[in-house]
Amino acid sequence: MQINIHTDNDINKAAGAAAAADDRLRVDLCGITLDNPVIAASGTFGYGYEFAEIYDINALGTFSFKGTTAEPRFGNPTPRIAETASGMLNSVGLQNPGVDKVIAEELPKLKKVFHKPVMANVSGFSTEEYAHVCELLDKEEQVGWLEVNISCPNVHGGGMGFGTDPAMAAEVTRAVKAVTTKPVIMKLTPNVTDIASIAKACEAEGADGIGLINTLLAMRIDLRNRRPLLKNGTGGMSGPAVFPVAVRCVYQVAAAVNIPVVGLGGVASAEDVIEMMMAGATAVQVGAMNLTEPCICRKIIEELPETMDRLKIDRLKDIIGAAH
Amino acid sequence: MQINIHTDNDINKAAGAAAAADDRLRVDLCGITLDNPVIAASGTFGYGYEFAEIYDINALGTFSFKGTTAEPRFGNPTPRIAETASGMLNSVGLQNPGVDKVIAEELPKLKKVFHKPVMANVSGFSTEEYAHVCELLDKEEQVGWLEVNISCPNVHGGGMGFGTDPAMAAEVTRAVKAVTTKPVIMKLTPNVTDIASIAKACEAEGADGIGLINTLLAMRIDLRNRRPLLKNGTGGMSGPAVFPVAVRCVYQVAAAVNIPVVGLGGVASAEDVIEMMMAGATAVQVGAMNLTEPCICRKIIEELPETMDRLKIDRLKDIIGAAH
Amino acid sequence: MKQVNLTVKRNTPVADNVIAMTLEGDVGAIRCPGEFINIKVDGGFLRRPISVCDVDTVSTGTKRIEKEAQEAFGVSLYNAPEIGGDEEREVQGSVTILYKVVGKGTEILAKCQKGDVLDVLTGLGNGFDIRNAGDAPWLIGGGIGSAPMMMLAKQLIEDGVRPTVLLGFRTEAEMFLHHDLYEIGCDVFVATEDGSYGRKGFVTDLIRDKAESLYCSYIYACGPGAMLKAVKGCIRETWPEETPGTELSLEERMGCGFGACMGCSIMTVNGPKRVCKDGPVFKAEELVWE
Amino acid sequence: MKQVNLTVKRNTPVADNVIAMTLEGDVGAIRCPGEFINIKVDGGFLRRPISVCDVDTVSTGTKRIEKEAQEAFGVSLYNAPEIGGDEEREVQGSVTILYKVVGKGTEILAKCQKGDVLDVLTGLGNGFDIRNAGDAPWLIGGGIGSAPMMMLAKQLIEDGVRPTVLLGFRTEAEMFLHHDLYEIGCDVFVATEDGSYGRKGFVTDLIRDKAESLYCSYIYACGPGAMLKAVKGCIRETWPEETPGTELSLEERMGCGFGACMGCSIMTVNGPKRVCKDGPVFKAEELVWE
Repeated sequence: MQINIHTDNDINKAAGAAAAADDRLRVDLCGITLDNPVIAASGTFGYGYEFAEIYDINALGTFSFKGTTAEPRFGNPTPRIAETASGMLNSVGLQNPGVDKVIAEELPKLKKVFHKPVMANVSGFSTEEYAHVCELLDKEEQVGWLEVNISCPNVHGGGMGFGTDPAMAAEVTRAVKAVTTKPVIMKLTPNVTDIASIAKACEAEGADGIGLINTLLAMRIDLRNRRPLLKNGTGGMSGPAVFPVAVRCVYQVAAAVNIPVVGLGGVASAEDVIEMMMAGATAVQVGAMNLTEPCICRKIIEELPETMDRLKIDRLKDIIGAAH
Repeated sequence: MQINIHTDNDINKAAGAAAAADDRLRVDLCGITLDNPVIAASGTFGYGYEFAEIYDINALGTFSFKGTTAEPRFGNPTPRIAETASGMLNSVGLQNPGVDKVIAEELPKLKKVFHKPVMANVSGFSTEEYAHVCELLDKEEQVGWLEVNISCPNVHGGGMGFGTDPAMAAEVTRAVKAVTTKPVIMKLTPNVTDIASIAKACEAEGADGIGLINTLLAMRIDLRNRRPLLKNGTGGMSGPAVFPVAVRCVYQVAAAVNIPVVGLGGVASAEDVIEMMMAGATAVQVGAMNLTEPCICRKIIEELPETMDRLKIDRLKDIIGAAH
Repeated sequence: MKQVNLTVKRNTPVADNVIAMTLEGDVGAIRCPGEFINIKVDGGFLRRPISVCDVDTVSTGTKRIEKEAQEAFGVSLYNAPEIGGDEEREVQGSVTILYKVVGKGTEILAKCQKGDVLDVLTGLGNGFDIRNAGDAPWLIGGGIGSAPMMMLAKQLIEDGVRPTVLLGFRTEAEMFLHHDLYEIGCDVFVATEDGSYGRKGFVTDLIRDKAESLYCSYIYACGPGAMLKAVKGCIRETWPEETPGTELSLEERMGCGFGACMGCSIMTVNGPKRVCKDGPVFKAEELVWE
Repeated sequence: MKQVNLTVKRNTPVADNVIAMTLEGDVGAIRCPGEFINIKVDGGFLRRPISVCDVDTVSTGTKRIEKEAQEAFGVSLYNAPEIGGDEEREVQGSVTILYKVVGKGTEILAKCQKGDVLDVLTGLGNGFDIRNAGDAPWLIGGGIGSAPMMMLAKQLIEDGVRPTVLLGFRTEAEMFLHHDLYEIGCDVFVATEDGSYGRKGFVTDLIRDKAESLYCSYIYACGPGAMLKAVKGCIRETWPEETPGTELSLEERMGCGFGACMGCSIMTVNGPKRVCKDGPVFKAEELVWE
């Protein structure tokens, strides 16, 4: 595969422009500076190549790559996608080539088009698997943060089970922290009675940040064949429909912990980024919208300064948690 | 207040037409026949008067009136309403005149415009309050079902606490069943890790039906004043945005219990009613859409037969739970 | 209440960020000044409630709606918004609204073209009662809250009363309606916060000024909450003994706009009231403001 | 991939429930037959992926796009969809799609008027490779899957090859493209399920019929999954020894349409593949169908 649209020259130019920009957009996420708080969310951005075809993805704060497991996974049967009002369902089921291939093939390819620390998203079916995959990715120079997904609604016995019980969330956090050196962000599910208690359990075991929300467990039914539309039955809902639930969860968790919160869920505009930050997010991920508006992240980043002017915001870092 | 649009003559005509209609739309909800499964949801239909101004509300299967508590309640301060993508937030906070006034004033007025058994929605801040209010309403001839809301997200210490714990849900069910004779439908919140376990706890204590979902706990922030948009902070999200979450919850609960399920959450069309029924609902409530399309219930009921024709559905009762 | 399809006839700016939209069709459910209509906008979930600025029927003046209704129903429609019959009463004409572009909904409205058809709920709210006006009513508007004063003034003038109108705006560029109100025969006075037109200051300054020379039989006011509170206080201070009767039209975020959801309830001396259904116009003495 | 605004030039029915839409603008990213475009529709969250039926550039035939690209980039674009440069390559022209009205999204598309501007992702998917055609290619289309055969046939004819086209429809009223394909010089045979036109039966019946008298160098097919499976089986049965090479264009529910979300993955003999990016066209032998 050749990706030759953005030459090194382009990238140097982009880097120069970023350096020249003031620090209005800059935030610190667990000790690493982001040029801006906009992060493309795992599972909606692949390894970045498809987007690098249409814009310089170095414009991003960073992105989180496809959820990685120890072994290669094909994921769930199709249909994996359904449309909903202002959103969509997916039940991809953690399709990925496995951590060894990610390290051997994807990261070197990624290096050519993305020159910032990347967020490595990790999933697992046991505490040991989480620890193993994180340990391997932790050693990769390109990886800035480990984002540990204990919230995938689309795999049986995996992921979401860990994220719905504070004790299990704590166990995964402890195991990952024991074998890694880089910041660990625990990514939580909103499909729980008390999300703050899960976040606190992760914080207590040394998590460096909390990411939320993963998708809302949901279902659509095919009226013609009278069966769930997704072959897997249920799927995860994302898109603007879930944004207010995400803002609530970020607000609750930011009030409960003293580590940075990465907010995501339905973010679609510069205003949404600001709303998430006011709710308590230090950085903000953009997910489903990448799929329908491939340039949305770049657009949001471009629109942030004027939106901040309108709202009389000097620096984004000043508004983190402002609504509390 | 005078409500004189629909004369007894009109109503007799409407009743005649309903009797002439075949039983394609008819369902049985806890031993009471509904002419059709469409029920206007509590909190979106007042006591029906506003809607009776624009259509004959006897076209409905029935409706569930405004949540009733022992004492009069003003509810939460304004703003109580915010818009979201394909939905809205509310934090009305159980405004109602109290059960005594409901019985003394609202029910007699209602009798003039609505001639079917009505669903009485009950809220409370203690098990005793639930039992007391249900006991009083149970004695009213107009009341067909008691819908016990243990899921209101907008009052502190009230409602949702009971709905997030199987033991407390069971306790309220037991207390209400002990003092009532009419079918009791327990209305549940989706803001829990395992909604089926709550439903089963209610069923075990004799609940006659389960209603779900109440609203999703959510928040919007006013970017100008950097505070939550709703004065109460969080609010409940409803509207088409939540429909896929509701379908999932109905599907899960219908699989877990052997009592009828009343499905609600974002229903906006005849197709949505059918989707809810295929997921397992015996009857379907329409909520937020009443507020933006005041004639939506009538429209849905009118469109059901042709939608059924298109989907080759003979009788609605045949498709309840068809997707399992 | 009546749900109707109205056709956009005009949608043009009349001041900075203020647009006048005229909609044609069945306006028969609109009874009195101070009412609002609730417009469905593409891409928004909630309708947008906007005050009626003016109504014209094809063959008659606005006052005739009330007269026609009296003939048809044998009752006055004022203070009886709960009466039925909207479905049956059809009057072709046009309704004009003024709106400020403040968010997504009004941005979409602003893009409407002549000929577009909008889904509108009409005949909403409990408006001003012109029977209380007396012989020297004052009409007080603040910003976009000036809009309902047009229909109110027209009806008062048809009744043979010459209203005094006091309007407050931030700056000259945001002014509107003052000239139209003058043209139909009102005495119009304007205050701007920056002094770019008329008296420098607030509409309350105008009240104090004019009270020195002019008699006031009754007051109708509409504007933002802070302004209405100030107006209520100012009236009591200005006329401590014989305070003129006052009707205030409130703003509140609404869910339905027709009394079903309790989203816009306020506490009054007479218990909880819905701004959309019991209001938006309330007697000043009914309101309890902290 | 390139995101462009295209203007609706035509949006008219060509058969029962089948609409032809021609969009004008920059079609420079569309490289080969079998590709699709992904259209944003008002009120839908996901875009609607629809196969390209035909492309015309202002000054040149469709084949010239490939030639221009070869000159500009020095490589053939076939089988190299991952190559960049879409952003830079602008070619004014028009693209025609055919779609069936099956749901909310296509209902909204069907309402588009001439002059409406649509937000479209172009240059998506890995299409048919005409270099494999040989001297007697067969083009097989089922229902709406017949659409991409137009552009494919045109390019083959420009290469001096006369394609044989076999089309299957349910009934005569749902037929389309058969006449257009005949006009440009294809040998066209039609089967209808109810026998209302052409051979009664399925497109697989046509394959068996024609194989008795006609030589087949290669097969390109597009249609519903069940049809493609039947076609693949029929080909193997009809030519058990020297089975002609076959390319099949699959349908799958897509999230993004450009390879990011893994929403449309299928398992192949070469591992998981994305229908939107690695396909929609696959070699028949690559597919593992249960």
